[in-house]
Amino acid sequence: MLKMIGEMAIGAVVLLGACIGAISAFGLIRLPDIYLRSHAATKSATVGVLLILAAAFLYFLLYLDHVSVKLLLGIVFVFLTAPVAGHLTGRAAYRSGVSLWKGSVRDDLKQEDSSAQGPL
Amino acid sequence: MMSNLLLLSLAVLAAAILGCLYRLLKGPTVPDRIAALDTIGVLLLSMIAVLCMLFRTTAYLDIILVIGILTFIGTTALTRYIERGVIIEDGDAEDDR
Amino acid sequence: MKKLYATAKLLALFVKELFISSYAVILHIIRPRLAVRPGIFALETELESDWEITLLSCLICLTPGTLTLDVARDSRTLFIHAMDIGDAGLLSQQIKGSFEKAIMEVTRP
Amino acid sequence: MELYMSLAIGVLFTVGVYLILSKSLLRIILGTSLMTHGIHLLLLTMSRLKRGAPPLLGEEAEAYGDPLPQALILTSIVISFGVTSLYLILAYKAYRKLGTDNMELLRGEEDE
Amino acid sequence: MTHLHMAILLPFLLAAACRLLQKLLSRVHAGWLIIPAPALLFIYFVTRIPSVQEGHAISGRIPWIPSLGIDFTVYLDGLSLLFALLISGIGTLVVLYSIYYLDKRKELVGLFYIYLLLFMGAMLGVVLSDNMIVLYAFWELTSISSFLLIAFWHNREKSRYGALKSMVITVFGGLAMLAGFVLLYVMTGTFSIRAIIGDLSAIMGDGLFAPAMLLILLGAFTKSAQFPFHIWLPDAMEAPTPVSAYLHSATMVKAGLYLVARLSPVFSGDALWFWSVSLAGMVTLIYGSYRAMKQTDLKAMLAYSTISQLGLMMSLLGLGSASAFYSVGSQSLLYTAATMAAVFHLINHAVFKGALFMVVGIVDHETGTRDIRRLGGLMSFMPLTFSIALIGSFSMAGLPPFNGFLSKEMFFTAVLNITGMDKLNMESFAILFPVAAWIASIFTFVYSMLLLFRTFLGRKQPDKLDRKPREAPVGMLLPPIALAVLAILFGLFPNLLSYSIIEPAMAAIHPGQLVPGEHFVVTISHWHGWTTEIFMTIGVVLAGTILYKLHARLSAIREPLWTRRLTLNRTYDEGLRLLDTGSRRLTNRYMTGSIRHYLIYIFVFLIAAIGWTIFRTVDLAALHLADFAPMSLFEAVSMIVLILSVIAVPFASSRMIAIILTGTAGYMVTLFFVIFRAPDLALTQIIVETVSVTLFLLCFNHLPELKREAAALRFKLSNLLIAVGVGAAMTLLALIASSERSFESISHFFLESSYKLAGGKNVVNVILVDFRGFDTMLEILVLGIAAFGICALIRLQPGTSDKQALPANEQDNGRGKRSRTSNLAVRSNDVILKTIAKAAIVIILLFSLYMLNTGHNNPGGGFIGALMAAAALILLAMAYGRRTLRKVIPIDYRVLTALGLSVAILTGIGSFLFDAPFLSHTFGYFDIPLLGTTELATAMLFDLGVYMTVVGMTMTIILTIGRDK
Amino acid sequence: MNNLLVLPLLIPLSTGVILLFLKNKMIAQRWISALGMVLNLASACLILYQVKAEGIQTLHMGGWLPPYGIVFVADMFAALLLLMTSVVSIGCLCCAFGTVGGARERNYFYPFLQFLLVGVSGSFLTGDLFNLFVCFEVMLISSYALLVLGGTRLQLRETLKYMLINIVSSTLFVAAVAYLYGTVGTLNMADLSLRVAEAGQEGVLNVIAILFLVVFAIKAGLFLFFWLPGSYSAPPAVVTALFGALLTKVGLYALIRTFTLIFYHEPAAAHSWIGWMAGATMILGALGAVAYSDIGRILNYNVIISVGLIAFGLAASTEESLNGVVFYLLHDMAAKALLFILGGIIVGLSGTRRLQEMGGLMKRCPPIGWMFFLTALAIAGIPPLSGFAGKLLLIQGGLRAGYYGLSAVSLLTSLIVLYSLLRLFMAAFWGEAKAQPASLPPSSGFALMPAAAAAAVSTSTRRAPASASTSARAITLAPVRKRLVLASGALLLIVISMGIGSEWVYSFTAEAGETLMNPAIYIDAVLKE
Ligand code: NA
Ligand code: NA
Repeated sequence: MLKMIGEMAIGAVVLLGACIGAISAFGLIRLPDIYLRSHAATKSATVGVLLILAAAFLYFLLYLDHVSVKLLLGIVFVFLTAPVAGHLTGRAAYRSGVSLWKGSVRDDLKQEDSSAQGPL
Repeated sequence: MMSNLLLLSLAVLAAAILGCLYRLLKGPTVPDRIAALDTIGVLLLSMIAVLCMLFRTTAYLDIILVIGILTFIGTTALTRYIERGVIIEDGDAEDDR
Repeated sequence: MKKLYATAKLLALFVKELFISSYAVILHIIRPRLAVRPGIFALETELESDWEITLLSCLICLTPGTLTLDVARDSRTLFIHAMDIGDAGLLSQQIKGSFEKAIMEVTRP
Repeated sequence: MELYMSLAIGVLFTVGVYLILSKSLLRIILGTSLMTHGIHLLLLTMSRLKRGAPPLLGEEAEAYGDPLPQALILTSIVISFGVTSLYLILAYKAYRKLGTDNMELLRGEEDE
Repeated sequence: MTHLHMAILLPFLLAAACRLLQKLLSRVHAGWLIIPAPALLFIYFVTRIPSVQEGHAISGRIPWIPSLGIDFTVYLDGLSLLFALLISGIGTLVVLYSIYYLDKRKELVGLFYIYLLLFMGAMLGVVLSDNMIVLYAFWELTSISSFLLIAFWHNREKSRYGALKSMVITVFGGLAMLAGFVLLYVMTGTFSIRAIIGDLSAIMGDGLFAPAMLLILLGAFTKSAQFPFHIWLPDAMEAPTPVSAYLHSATMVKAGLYLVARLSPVFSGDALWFWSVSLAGMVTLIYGSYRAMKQTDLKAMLAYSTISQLGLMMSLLGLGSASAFYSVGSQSLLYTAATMAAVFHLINHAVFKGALFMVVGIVDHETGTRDIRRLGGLMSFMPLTFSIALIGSFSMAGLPPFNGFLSKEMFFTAVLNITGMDKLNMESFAILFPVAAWIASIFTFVYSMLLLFRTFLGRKQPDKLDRKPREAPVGMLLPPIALAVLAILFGLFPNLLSYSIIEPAMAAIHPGQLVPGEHFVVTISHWHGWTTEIFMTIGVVLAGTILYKLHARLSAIREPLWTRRLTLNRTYDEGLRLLDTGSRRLTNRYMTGSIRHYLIYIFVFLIAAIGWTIFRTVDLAALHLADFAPMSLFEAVSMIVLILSVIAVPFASSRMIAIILTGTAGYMVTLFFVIFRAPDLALTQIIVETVSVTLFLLCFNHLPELKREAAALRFKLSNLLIAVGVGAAMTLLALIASSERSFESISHFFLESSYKLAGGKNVVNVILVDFRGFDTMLEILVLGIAAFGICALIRLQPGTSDKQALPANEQDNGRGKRSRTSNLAVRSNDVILKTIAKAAIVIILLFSLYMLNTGHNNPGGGFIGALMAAAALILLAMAYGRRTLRKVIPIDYRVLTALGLSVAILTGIGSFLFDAPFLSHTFGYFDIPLLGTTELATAMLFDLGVYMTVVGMTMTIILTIGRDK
Repeated sequence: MNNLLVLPLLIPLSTGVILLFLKNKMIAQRWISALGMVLNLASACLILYQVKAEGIQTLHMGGWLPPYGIVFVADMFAALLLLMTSVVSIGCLCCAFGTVGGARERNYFYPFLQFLLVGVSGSFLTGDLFNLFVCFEVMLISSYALLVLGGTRLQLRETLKYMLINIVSSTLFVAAVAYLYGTVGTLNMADLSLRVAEAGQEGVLNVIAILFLVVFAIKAGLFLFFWLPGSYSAPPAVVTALFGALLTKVGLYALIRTFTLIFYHEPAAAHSWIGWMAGATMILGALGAVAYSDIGRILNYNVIISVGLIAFGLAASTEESLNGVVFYLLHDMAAKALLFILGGIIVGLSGTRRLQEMGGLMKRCPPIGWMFFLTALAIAGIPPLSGFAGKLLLIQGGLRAGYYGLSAVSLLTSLIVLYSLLRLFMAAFWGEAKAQPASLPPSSGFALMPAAAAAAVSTSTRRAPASASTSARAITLAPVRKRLVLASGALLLIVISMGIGSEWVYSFTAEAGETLMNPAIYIDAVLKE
């Protein structure tokens, strides 16, 4: 019985994670420019995958008596690299000249660039 | 019961991947595609984790980390490439610490 | 010991922010009409070492709604893309008040 | 399952061959890699998809999948990886030097 | 090794030593060094006459390829002796003649004599060999040496033309003859002619008998220049005249006659043989003599004359075979008269034709021309030569008292005899033979007279000659004088030859017509009374004289156009030209250079072959599709995604999409690996797929965007049709193969013994590094070679500049944009990436080592571990640059690759130390402090080799590509 | 268990790896390559000796018994091919020194050469079908590298095509292995033979046999030879010599092995296909050989003709014809290598590949002329040179088996071979020397010596007064020329002695043929230890 509830809980967490992933994918489709899409992609997916991996870790720990170092390592790795990936994508977009969505209200980086352009 | 939940999650994840595929193919800019790829990688990795639970095996757990690593390196490489035209530069510019 | 405590606090702060802003971003995404005013703002930071700056940037990145676009060459300024910029000054203050302080508590004696 | 796998293999081969017969070097190379996927799935299908456990003896199971085709596929993957890399670089160099990626233009009767 | 063997080998040995001798005695004309050989041989063969006459054949055997029934068996009987005497006798005279004919200061006489000696040896080999294969070998050698001699003045276009022509035709015949020989062998099991003659029962009635005969005749006819294969002989006259005299009149061209005579015992008695030999000869006789009349070049005239005379002898041999239709007795002997005539004429022809050739050579040598239109009245300048020519021509024309008269009479006798033959429906056709013979004799008379009178009599035309004619030197005259003397001698005392030469030769040709112990009785006399033959001769002289008178006027009438267009020479030339152009057109038609065409041929062939075989041998209705495993919804969805992404590839509008779709297919395949319980595969596939996609993107970013294939519908449709065909074939085969399983796989062994015998729980890994470790060793070798190949490909560039090869759009590919971005890039700050990379690299490296270590029992292994390590290194390089990478990890990756290969090899070689098979592994459990009980297997060492190689090769490729900008 | 068997593979492998370490030490590379080749020859001789003395030798890789592990099997057929491979490769290596150019040498030419041998030897020795695929790949990837090394336009273009065809055929190869494994569940060839015999070669096995036929036909250039003439004319002649002598032979070997050991049950099916293909190959090859006036193409089509001839023997599959197949294969390896080397020298000497532009070489280099002449005769099958006995056996076997048409075709193609080669001989060596182009266009390939070198050589032969620079070059090139003449002379000597000593050669080939004819001998040796 207890096992069943536990499994249910794990299943639910997994489903939640999957849903968050799906939403982030939805954001990826819906949002208007790469910078906004980046938000959806990086963050929501991270949360989703963390939930799922954590659930998996728990599942193996509880039901297969298996402490999966690989899974832990995986969680750490995803957690560590996800923000960097977002950062790199955004910067690459900006550096390669992808313009901001027309609804954007401010661009400090542009001023910085143009001010730095001359003396360099 | 749990396996039903897991299967449902798989379906949701698969749908999410399809969505990303749309962005991947549609673009319009290269960074869009990179973001889409990155997300696909992460979703795929989640999918493998779910499959592991479903099959009650630890055999595929390595794949999770592998996908994570590849996604990261792939993203890094691609962004480098569109930013600078090369992936591996010769060395640090002096003024770049 | 104090460090450990500071770290735990940073972690807790982060998890809180993570979920709150996740919720916010998700709401933005699934709302039928897109009601955001995105933009890029500069954030002057007092942090110095690579690790500190990296940590801050990562936290900013991980926190939904904000994304570190670039770091100035002197590592003094972070350029941050925000999903809903509202008042940039306020956002800067928020970040400096929460993350920057927490990081300094961890890294500096 | 074998039926559908066979169909999938057929599709991989069909598209692979179709691409190989086109003019563009890129399509041709993509065609070869689709065909390679095809034979790997074929090897797998030929190992009787009996759905045993993965051939890891650590995992307790009544039946294991056929490990031999897996080993063969691995070897084949690695080899075709090597060959494909070489072919890619060759294609790249050839394009730089010959100035075209249209294989129909590379007949080469003119300078013999 | 008998004397006969030595006789054959002597010319070859001398040829080999010729160069040396010439060097030692450089002042002497090489001919003087050579001439002892044929002379010696002639003397030797003369001394053999008595014993052969007694019926004691000489034989000897040197084994060559006994297993194939091929021995160097020599056999000297009457027939061989006749030819051997001709070869060595005429050979001596020809060499003597050539010493004066070829100027040693102007010509490469050494080479000439080497060729000539080769020919002499080969010709002796032909007539002395009993083994058909050895005979064939010498036969071809005569063709080759003839080829070399004809082209002796190879700067002349016509010499080369004539040489190739003779080679092609005679070798063609030789090959046909070989086929005939092999057919005889297939029937009888022996290559020995004597053995076959000894037991004819094996071949009688065999279906292969007639083909064998015809094929062999083809060989004989081409060699002996029988119509229509004679066309090479006139062109062979480009050879120096001694060669023409020797090869192309006295000896080589008679090899065909020899062959027919030699195999008469085998084939005679068969109607086909009789008809083909006698008719071919008769046609050649008439045709050759007619054409000879038409020639204006003395040598060409002699060439056609030779053709016609060869036809004469050939037909005589055919007529002689009529005797085989009768049992031993007088009637049988009646027809052997033809054979007798053939043998006698063989000698006579060699004598008078040899003399005439030498005369022509003298004329050519002294006047510089052979054209009878420019010659005339030479009698006064060269009386001796004229005398010889007179004797030779009269003999050739068949006038008494010269030897040619006798053999011509015998020829008439033979053709008249045949009218009395009562077999083979001879009654209706037989009259053709005497009529044809008579007409041909008239022609012969005419050209003989033309030859003599147009050259030596009539108006002198010194103005048309290059130099003033004078008598030839004595040495040059001596050989033709000798031959002329013989012509008279044999004419006056024909029986000089009867007992010693002709009778034994006939005995060899007709062994069946003799009761053992007896011999033919040959007596040749001049006068038989007023027989039909003598009237025929008178008729010949009368008609010939008239024709000669008319000749000048007749030849003024030009030949009709159609005969000139349809000549055989034209046929040969046009045939070769047709072969050239036709083959070029055909070959160019399918060898287009287009790889697509080649692939289409291959695929069409594949589809046809497989389709046909399936259609023929497989019952498609009996497939057991029901036994297949079921499919779940998830799998169905995955499969649909796979199929959709694959089908979408051809429709992709940009290269990026095409590559990504292909990559998607690859990842879906990975998913199937997971579904079908193959973790190692999934791991490897996903890494390899990623690396491949990256490589694709990198390499093809430089290539132009995909254009819609601007191709005709037909192009696409044919592609589609073929593609569907191949796909369908693969699917069908897969279905058939998976429903027709009759055996348990050998895999159970691996599952059972992986842990027990090889100490690993990951069976796939154990197979890779142990059970089939050898595959893996070669597999990493492939990777290594690929890496070094890529290096070489990128580094090795020929010095030519290829700027113009690049299309314009490539050269300034986004230059402007790039410069802007790189400008910006200089000012970026990578602090985030660099910092995180440090941690990530540590994690990846740890994971890599873990993979390497755990591979034997869990998914993973050297290959995957290595790719992970490479990933870490690449990350390092990306974040910090190449220089830092080199500083942190100072390894030459090419050396690392080589080292890895070495480790793998050494692991294999290590087993030699324990006298175990290559690549044997051992394993054991050891207690190691800190780690506890640990399993160590040498297989892991092997895996380490794999690991190093793959790291090395991956890094080599990546860094090399990165540098090529 | 006989570890000796791995040596023909291990020696070139180790040599190649050692060479990889010796980056730019060219002299050392040459010496070590040569040493490796000589050792290889020695090991091949030893193996041949053992096989002759003790019968078929086997080696179980890693000690795993067949049918589970990979097994190396040396029967007489394999041993003979190994021996000839090592001989030919020594010849080609000697010619490679100083002629392939320093740039190629520095870019791993010698290691690639060794690795090519690894693949070739492995293919001959392995008794495992999948391992055969792997060995093929080793051979092929080395051949890609050797083909493209130099990077001229011609090479790049032709390598693209060559690689594509081979990728396709390798894919089909694996597919065929997969089908076969799926049907009978094993990979060891002897075991396959048993199981195929038990299952009966009807139905699906017949189809699989055809698939194998297609695969090996592509590799061997049997009927599906379209890729061959183009790609073989791209690299330098030494490389083409090796390819012509070895690569198509490996394809033929695989064809012969599979269709005598595994799929020998239904001659009506696969063997009649082979027969038709052999005939078409000979005819098309012969037409191709007379169609062109480009020396490279003429020689390449000659390769194709011999493939057809050998396949004809396989189609007939009588004891005689199989003996002939072995004999002819051996002859053809040596003779073709020699032919290509000589062809390369001709192109180098005359500075052109077109017959119309050549001439008069006999005055400049008589030894080469006579060697070419003899080689032409040998290839045309003129006795007593090496081509004869094999051809005779093939024709005997063919006629005995009732293949009259094919026998006729093979005899006629002999004539065309002779015609095409003699035409080449006459054009190149006889007549007057033509005005020479200053140097070969860079895209032409195939020359064994650059034209400048050749000019120097001819200068040195004529002893004409030469400018200082030419004579200096002549001095450096004289050893090259001497080595080329020596190497081709040695190969020619082999061709001649194989012909004269046919009986001795036959004592080996007959044993090989017997094993091919009776698969049981092979199977017993492999499976019953
Ligand atoms: Na992310
Ligand atoms: Na592994």
